[in-house]
Amino acid sequence: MNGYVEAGYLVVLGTLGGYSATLAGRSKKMRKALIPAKVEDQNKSRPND
Amino acid sequence: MESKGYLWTRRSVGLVSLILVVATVIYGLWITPPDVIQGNLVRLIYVHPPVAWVAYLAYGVTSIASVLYLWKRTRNIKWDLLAASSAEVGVIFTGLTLITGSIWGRPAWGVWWTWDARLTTTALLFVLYLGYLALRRVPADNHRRATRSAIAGLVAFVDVPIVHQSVVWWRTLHQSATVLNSSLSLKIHGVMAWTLLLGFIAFTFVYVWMLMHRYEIATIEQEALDAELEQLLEERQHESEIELAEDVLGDAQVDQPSKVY
Amino acid sequence: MWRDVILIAVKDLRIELRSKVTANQILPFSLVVLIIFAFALDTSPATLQKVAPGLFWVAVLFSAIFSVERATAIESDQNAGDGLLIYGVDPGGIFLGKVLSTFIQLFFLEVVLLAGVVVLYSPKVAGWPLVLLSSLFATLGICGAGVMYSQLASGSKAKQTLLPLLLIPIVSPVLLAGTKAWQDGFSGSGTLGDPWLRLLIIFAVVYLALGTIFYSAILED
Amino acid sequence: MSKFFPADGRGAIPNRLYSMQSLVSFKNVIAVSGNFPVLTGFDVEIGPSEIVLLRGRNGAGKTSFLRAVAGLLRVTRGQAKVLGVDVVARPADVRQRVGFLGHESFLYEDLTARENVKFVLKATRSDTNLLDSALDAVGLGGRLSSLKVSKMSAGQKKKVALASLIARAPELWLLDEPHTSLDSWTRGVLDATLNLAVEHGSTVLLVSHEAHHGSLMPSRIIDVAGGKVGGDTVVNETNSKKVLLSKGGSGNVA
Repeated sequence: MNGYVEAGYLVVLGTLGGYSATLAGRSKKMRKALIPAKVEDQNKSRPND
Repeated sequence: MESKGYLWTRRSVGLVSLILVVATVIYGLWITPPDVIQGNLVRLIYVHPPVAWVAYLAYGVTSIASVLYLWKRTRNIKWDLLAASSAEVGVIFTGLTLITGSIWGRPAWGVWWTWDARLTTTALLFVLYLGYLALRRVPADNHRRATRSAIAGLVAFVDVPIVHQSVVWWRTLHQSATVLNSSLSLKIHGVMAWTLLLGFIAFTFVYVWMLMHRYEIATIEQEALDAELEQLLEERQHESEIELAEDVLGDAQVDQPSKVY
Repeated sequence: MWRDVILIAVKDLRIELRSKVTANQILPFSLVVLIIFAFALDTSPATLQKVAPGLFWVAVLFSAIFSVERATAIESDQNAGDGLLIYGVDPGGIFLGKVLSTFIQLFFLEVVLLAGVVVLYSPKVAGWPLVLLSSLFATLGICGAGVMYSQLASGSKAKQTLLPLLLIPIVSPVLLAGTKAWQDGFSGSGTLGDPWLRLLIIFAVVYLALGTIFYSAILED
Repeated sequence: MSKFFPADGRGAIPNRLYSMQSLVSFKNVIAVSGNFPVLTGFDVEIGPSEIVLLRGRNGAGKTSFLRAVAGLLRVTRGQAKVLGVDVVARPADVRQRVGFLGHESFLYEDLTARENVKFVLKATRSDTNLLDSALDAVGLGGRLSSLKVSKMSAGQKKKVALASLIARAPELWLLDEPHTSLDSWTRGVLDATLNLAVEHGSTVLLVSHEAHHGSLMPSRIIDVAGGKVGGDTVVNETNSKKVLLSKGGSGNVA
């Protein structure tokens, strides 16, 4: 087309895609960190304490 | 909040937004015809205004959530988290509004930036909410952080019409109207109008999905913070007993008046 | 409340008379800004005359950031702010008192600064009433928003950098309207019905009201 | 000194309405400061005309307790009533009726002693005629009264803060180590003032390691540990000496 249009679409899709990926990654990581911690707590009470 | 229904909703919103965005891109880039005057450049209209709309929508949500936190009857830390989440998404979309506006401006007016009223207001909004997010990062306890940011969020929103009015006058009272206003008044019809509408819906869905995700993260962070506080509380109560026991032991040894006075 | 406004304003002004922070530090700083601008732009009288109003208001805005920060620092030293709450001073009164005292200090600074602008940039001023009245409301607006945001940002270690980031976008309409009103005043084309003056009045009223309402929540949080 | 305790109007009045109930009533109070739990379930009932000595290690929560009573520290959980007012819901109504002397003096360093005390009297709408006698009472009359606070020693600053407190004659005195850095003469003045205030129906809560050195006899000793009450001893004629000497500051007294 003319370069500008492609650049515009690319920036929008790239930024939103990148931000979405960050969000998905962060929430997945957090949920993982949260759930095993709960299981661990039940199995052995406070290691190194 | 981690219920199955919620997850299902979030995932379907995500799926729908993905489909809608893909459709917008296909329609915008290939199916719609080029404009008589602007040629292919007109294709940016399917992204730029919808993205700008989402930015304002996001700040609107932040303000409403801020009011709901400040109002004692509806006060809940969840409103604070929602306000913060929406502001962050809003800042992303404001940034995109500025970039796409700039990309449009370059071939249309020959410059990357023009002091057009809307563009200038948007730029100020961008820094305004960057400031809001910076204020949120100042360490404080929940209530303090929430109150401060709710006030800042609300005041920032009150500022928007004043900023806009001043910028509009700035451009119109002393100079002729900008190129943007004339060049934008193109005749939109048929498939172009539908695609534009599609763009608005698609990016609104994207916003909702992002807000849900961001809010979820904020909630988990808050829960972790609260859990940490709760644990500290328990530990301190525990310490309290140890300390007292030690002090009693210590007293037995110190029970000599001469040493005290 | 009005008693408290006077009480706080008089106390803050007395402290300023003793410490002379505005007079000895902020005022010279604003003059430096004026001179630096002339260096950065051009020394041709035509250019300087044209940009004088804008430069004046930028210099005022920079100085105002220091002034409002000083106004809240007075209370955070020795936790005097907690003292005010204990003494039962009305938070709205504290806010308006601080606005009043910074307003008086800034207005004094503006008079000196205006003299500096006249000497350094030699603009011709045709419509004094508009210039005076717009300065009055612009300063009120800056002080209102400034005192409020300074208290919001207080308690942060990054206060010195956070406050300008928060405040400058908020008061940008004042900068714009103040500059335009002055241009109209300088050229003599503006009347007291100038739309910029109206905007300045609206801004001042809105922020004085917001500050009075929210200051207790900001102070007590 | 009794002129500071008028029989009517502001100041401490004997036989107050709330004399039937407790002045300070905390039930399982939890307070957080910057995401750290400073109070972890504080339970206490304090009645009128008491002199309560708060003891405990550094960081035990003594100062936080005083700040919570003064309405300066937000209570996150639990019930807290001070002077019959719910301090959680209406902290402003409590604040005006308490006197607070903390580590931070609330003073303006660029003002003189006299100006500082006068400001407090005006802010609290108290009788400004008491200004000179209050300054005299702590030995800051004459030349010293027109000295800038920034030029004063720590002890002198404390005297200025004390003068404004004395002139206000609050219903509830909250004192955080009031005796430190004061000379023995001023300590005597402070103790006499507090005794008089208590006689007039005021209650005194103080954090101190050395209150029992002077003429001030606590009627009750509360041990604070880990943000809550660890021990509560009522002092009477028979056990006073023993209690005071046994736990007093755990040997920290210089």
